[in-house]
Amino acid sequence: MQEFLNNIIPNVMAKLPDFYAAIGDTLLMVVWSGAISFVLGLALGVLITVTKPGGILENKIVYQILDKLVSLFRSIPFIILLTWVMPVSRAIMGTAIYVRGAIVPLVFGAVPFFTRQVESALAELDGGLIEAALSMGSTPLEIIFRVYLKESVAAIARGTTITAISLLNLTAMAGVVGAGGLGDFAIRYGHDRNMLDVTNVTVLVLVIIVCIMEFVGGKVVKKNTH
Amino acid sequence: MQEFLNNIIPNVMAKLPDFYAAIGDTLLMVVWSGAISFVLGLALGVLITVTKPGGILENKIVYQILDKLVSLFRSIPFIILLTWVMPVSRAIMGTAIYVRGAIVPLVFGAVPFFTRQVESALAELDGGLIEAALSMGSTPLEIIFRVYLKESVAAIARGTTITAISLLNLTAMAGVVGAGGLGDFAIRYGHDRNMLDVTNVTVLVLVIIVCIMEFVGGKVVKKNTH
Amino acid sequence: MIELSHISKEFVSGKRTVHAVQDVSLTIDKGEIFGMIGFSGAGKSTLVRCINLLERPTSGKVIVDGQDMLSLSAKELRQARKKIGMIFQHFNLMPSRTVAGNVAYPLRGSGLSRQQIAEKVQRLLDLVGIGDKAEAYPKQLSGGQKQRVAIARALANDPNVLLCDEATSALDPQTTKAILQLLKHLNETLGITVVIITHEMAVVKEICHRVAVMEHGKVVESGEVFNIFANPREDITKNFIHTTSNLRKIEELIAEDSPVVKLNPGELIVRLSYIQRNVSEPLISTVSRKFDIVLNIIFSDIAIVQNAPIGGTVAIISGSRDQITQAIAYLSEKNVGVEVIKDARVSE
Amino acid sequence: MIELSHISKEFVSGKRTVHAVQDVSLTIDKGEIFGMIGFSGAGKSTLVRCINLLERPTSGKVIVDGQDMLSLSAKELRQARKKIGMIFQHFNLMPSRTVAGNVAYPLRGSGLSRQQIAEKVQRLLDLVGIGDKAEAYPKQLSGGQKQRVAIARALANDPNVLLCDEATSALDPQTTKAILQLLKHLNETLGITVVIITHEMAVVKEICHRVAVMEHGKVVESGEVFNIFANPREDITKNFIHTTSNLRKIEELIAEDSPVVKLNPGELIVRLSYIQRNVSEPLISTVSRKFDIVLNIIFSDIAIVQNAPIGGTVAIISGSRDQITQAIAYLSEKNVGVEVIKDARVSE
Amino acid sequence: GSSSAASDNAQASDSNSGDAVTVKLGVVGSIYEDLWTPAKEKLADEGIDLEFVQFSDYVTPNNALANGEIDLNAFQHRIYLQSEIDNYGYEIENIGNTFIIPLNLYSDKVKSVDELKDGDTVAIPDDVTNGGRALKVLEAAGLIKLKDSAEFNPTIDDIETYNKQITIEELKANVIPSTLADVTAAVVNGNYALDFGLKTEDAIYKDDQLDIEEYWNLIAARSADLEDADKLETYKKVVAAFQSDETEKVFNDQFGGYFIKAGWDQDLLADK
Ligand SMILES: Nc1ncnc2c1ncn2[C@@H]1O[C@H](COP(=O)(O)OP(=O)(O)OP(=O)(O)O)[C@@H](O)[C@H]1O
Ligand SMILES: Nc1ncnc2c1ncn2[C@@H]1O[C@H](COP(=O)(O)OP(=O)(O)OP(=O)(O)O)[C@@H](O)[C@H]1O
Ligand SMILES: [Mg+2]
Ligand SMILES: [Mg+2]
Repeated sequence: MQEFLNNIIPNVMAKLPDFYAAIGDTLLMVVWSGAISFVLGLALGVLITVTKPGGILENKIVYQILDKLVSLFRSIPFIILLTWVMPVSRAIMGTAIYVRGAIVPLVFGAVPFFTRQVESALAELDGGLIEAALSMGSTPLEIIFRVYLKESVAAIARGTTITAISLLNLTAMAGVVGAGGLGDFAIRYGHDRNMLDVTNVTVLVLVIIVCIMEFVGGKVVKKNTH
Repeated sequence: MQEFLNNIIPNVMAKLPDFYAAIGDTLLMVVWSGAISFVLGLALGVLITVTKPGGILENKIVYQILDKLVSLFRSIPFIILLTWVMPVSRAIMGTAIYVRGAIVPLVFGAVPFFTRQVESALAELDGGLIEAALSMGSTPLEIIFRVYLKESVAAIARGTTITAISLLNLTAMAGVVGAGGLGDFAIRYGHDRNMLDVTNVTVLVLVIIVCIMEFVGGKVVKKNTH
Repeated sequence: MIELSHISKEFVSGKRTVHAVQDVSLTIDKGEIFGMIGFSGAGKSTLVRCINLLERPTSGKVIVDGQDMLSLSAKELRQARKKIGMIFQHFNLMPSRTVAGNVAYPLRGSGLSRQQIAEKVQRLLDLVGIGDKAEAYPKQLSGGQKQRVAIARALANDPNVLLCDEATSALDPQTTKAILQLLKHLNETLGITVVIITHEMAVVKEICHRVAVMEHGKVVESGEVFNIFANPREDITKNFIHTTSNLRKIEELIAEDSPVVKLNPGELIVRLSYIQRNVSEPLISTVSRKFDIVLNIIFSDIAIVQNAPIGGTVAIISGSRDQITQAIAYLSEKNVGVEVIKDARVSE
Repeated sequence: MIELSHISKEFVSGKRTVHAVQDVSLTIDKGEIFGMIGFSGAGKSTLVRCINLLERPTSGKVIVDGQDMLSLSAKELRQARKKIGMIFQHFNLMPSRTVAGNVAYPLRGSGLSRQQIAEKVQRLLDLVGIGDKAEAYPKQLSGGQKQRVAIARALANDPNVLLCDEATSALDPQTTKAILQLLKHLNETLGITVVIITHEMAVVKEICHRVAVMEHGKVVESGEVFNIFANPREDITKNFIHTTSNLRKIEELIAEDSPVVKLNPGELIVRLSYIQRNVSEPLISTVSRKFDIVLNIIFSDIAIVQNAPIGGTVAIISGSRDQITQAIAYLSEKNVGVEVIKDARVSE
Repeated sequence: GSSSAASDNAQASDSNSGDAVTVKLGVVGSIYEDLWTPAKEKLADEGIDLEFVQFSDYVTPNNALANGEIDLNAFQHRIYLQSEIDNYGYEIENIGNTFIIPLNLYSDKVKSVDELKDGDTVAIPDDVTNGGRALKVLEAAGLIKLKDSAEFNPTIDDIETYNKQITIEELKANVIPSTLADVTAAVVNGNYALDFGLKTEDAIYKDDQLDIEEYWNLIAARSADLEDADKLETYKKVVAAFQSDETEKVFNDQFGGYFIKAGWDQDLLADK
């Protein structure tokens, strides 16, 4: 087995510890920045939805500011964002490099994206449900948690899956700040040094991660579709 | 005016023709790869939706293959994709570099993403409508065009906006194959050479493009929400 | 209890403006069951939705329980709404919650413990007859089951006012009856005010105290149920009452030339109707015996509404010409409406 | 025309299995208007959805127009469905199309020109009384207006069979009547077969030829409307008929001790009902005169169903003890059902 | 990336803590790990743990160095370092020369520079480090002439005349080997040429200006660190470890002469 692997994926076998470290770095980045982006994006998506014209907490100013901010960060190429937010990273995380330094830019990259996904998900909700909640005297906060979020779990799960995978793609660029990870590993060895086996194995691992994400997302969707 | 601009954005003014060319390249890439990806992603998203278990053209094999293919391409870091699809680019476009050479990888990058957005959009459709169409003896093709697509225009428009903006971000990486564009312009001068004015002006233009995309998308959504 | 004054509601869509409700003023008393009938599209739902401000009227004033609803703060409005239960025409159940979860929705934050909520929910579900569906999701329910969940939910908060938008339209007669009994019971024991939009005249007859008739966004007629049914003023009201009772079928039978309405010479078809409250005499028997005539009942629809008979009878009268004339005069005197529908005496 | 044999349908959700339809066999003739009644949740919708295979039965056979539906190819099934119009309980209108667009949906590809489609759509909309809403979107319609769009759509393809799942539940009585007339007319002129699920007994009486009663997924009783109404066998059927007529209200009044049912000594309350088709005598008149007794009608509900009177009367009889006894015997002899409900003769 | 997840939490080197001293070295590209292997081994013996921090961009390693997030970096030549210092005001400096990589001109289509004709396309790296040098190579090959004012880091704007009407296309250095099919010729970094199987002898023009100091690669450190005797001592060891015969052996054996030692005789830390 060992020998067989040494034969077909020699370069990977030669860099096994690095490879494992890359997997670990990627997971670390995705999990941390994913968790933070999930919370922030959800909050922003909900805020934008409810402050929209016609929303339950209609507020033109808040809406315009948040909407434009999201558009702004959606517009900045990630590599530029990476260096732009380095001071923020240093202020919050104590460093702008390594995995720790990549979290902040990844969050800045994923949050606006996820916000839009959340908006899309909430927009599909049947207005009758909001009406029913209003008629029962629910507070805006109750409507947000008990109607908007609760009733959109499936749609939000779909958006979350899409975002998680996009985030995984973004981590490939985190090598810019020395954060490593699978994407960077594939680029550094497989791409730059023409080690095809490295690329293939890395992509395989990425595909597995993506499939797991989609599987979990699909389960959540299914469990919440009645 | 001229002088004022020369003062505050000296580097941009010095590279004005390049800057304009970058805008043109970006628009070219977004429009072309956007149009192609739209058609392909729509087709794939619909195909996956209808062949899904429980779909109107349930077909396990087609579904599994397409679904896994989409996952595969969602997993590959864009920079690796860029070089992977070079032979395809050469076969189809005659070259793997310049704007022309960037179209194919951009399409490969955007299609799987858009496919998932379309799937999300179609998943939100009320099953009762499909039933109604079935009861009227509609063919699967009619159901696709006259129910799934027609009734999801708003949701698809939201997904399209998100995809278009993501595509715009991807074009920033297309500079790798000499396709130029705004993102590359900002990276090469603003980022690599620390010409802050270049970065700022480019981001400004990108923000404007994003806002236009969101505005148009919003209009389509509004026009199709009754 | 509920006072609507000069309510108007316009919907603007593009260039067209729909005047859904036009200058409606209406008072609904505390503890009353108030019916609302009218053509489809007349504006009934819109008007009722103005009561809890789900629809903000374009103009007018809404007072519920002494509070000017339009001047309430957001918080006060929520408090007010908690005491106004609403059953929606399209149910509006939350698809991701079970039946029990839907009914429990308004109970969260009501101060009840989990245990108490669960018990109350089960009690409500049993009350509407779907106790066994507690764990099902709305998608898995039949139309009538969904409607009953909506009813249970509206009752959960022990409202003072209950707005019912066609709350029994998807229910079979027996379940309808049970629900109406429930509403009547709640009304009588707890004094809860009920506003009920319905297309079933039987529902109005069965439980309403007063009723309003809407047409083209306006209330064209309103009053006590007995009066409206006995003496409908407007055409629409008459039509509604007639379609619900079978007394008007006679004209159809005549048009169809049914064998049932074949008359022998000297016979005639009359429609007798109770138009006043105080009629309690045995009419048919009395005139039969008094004037020695025979009344063969073809249609009859007599019911007790608010303790007085209402409705009427279509009958073929045979007997001597004179006696018949006298009988008719006698009936008119007794305040019974007499309409001669087909007369075979002429050929005599 | 439609032959359902041994149809069963189970829904499995998690561990629970719902037996929505259990071994139902039913034949509906060509050109028949067939009613389907039953409790909410009995399985009516599920059964009807098995006819056009929107729900594939778990077991059983479906034959429509001589075709074994379950053995058709996808294409043949589509062709067959084009000729089976369906009105859904929840309408299922396409929200992004106007009213006209919804009705035009099934007409595309039917070989009609744009012009012809537009004309046909307008004709259909006028037929159901919403010609002026052609350009509105479903969201902007009232409940009844939506239902009428659904009806127009189901008729668009000139179907041979029309499946109506509570097609008039959201309509006011007059519109309901107009729609029923329309269905009857289509049935009589074009011979279209209609299956109609309804909760309104009036609808059944008005237009159905035969009716089936469902309970717990089974058809417990079926037959000609007159027979079912005159001689309901099952409890559920009896209940349904009773709730719809007011003849059973007497028990309630007695329970409430209403002044209306206060009897003088020697009087008694009876319920007379037509249980056979051939009764056409003027009962009240005849017994009144023949036995010199007085019948004061409290409730009465007599209608002509399939050319024979059906229903009955609740009356207070007063007269001499003997005469009353004879009158009752006479009525029984005439095949009239007589039930003594309250008897004050004992105290005599 | 950091070569292990754990290193994330490691603080910048602490030369006071006795036995193990960690030195974080920022590099761009995995090839550096191979080049530094002998040095790393040697330093390990001296109680210095050399840890690589991999960056995939040329801007961040200097930024990280200036901010004290890494101790040294080795990825750039003098021209680039100077322009970065000019741009950002970093207080970092060259502490030791390393090597120079020849930038050769390769082609799939033509056998020599003479065969290039008007209308042909020549690709050069688009980054600041290699782009200017590539233009110099093209000038040396006689394809273009740069303005006299152009310094060691010219851009396309500095081209005065084209001797042949070629189109110069700027591509990312690491994709250039893959795009040889799309262009007539390309300037390929030696390291990429090696990994993509381009042999020096196949080059249609060989970079021979290897003695231009401005293009020598180097090791950079924070100037402030050089005030610290301990650190200075450590860094001296690092430079010495790299400038060794073993490293040169790696240059020649493993990388077939694509890396050429440069300026090892200059002791830049001598007077610190
Ligand atoms: N959102 C809206 N936009 C435009 N028109 C509307 C809207 N909502 C209701 N309407 C129109 O207002 C009128 C009154 O509607 P409403 O729902 O109050 O009728 P309704 O009396 O409840 O009828 P039904 O008995 O059929 O439910 C209808 O003509 C309807 O088309
Ligand atoms: N998709 C489903 N999953 C699980 N159970 C279902 C599903 N659809 C229907 N049922 C159950 O099957 C039974 C029959 O439902 P059906 O809709 O046929 O009733 P119905 O007779 O039409 O009632 P109604 O008069 O209230 O519309 C009900 O108990 C319902 O809860
Ligand atoms: Mg309504
Ligand atoms: Mg049903």
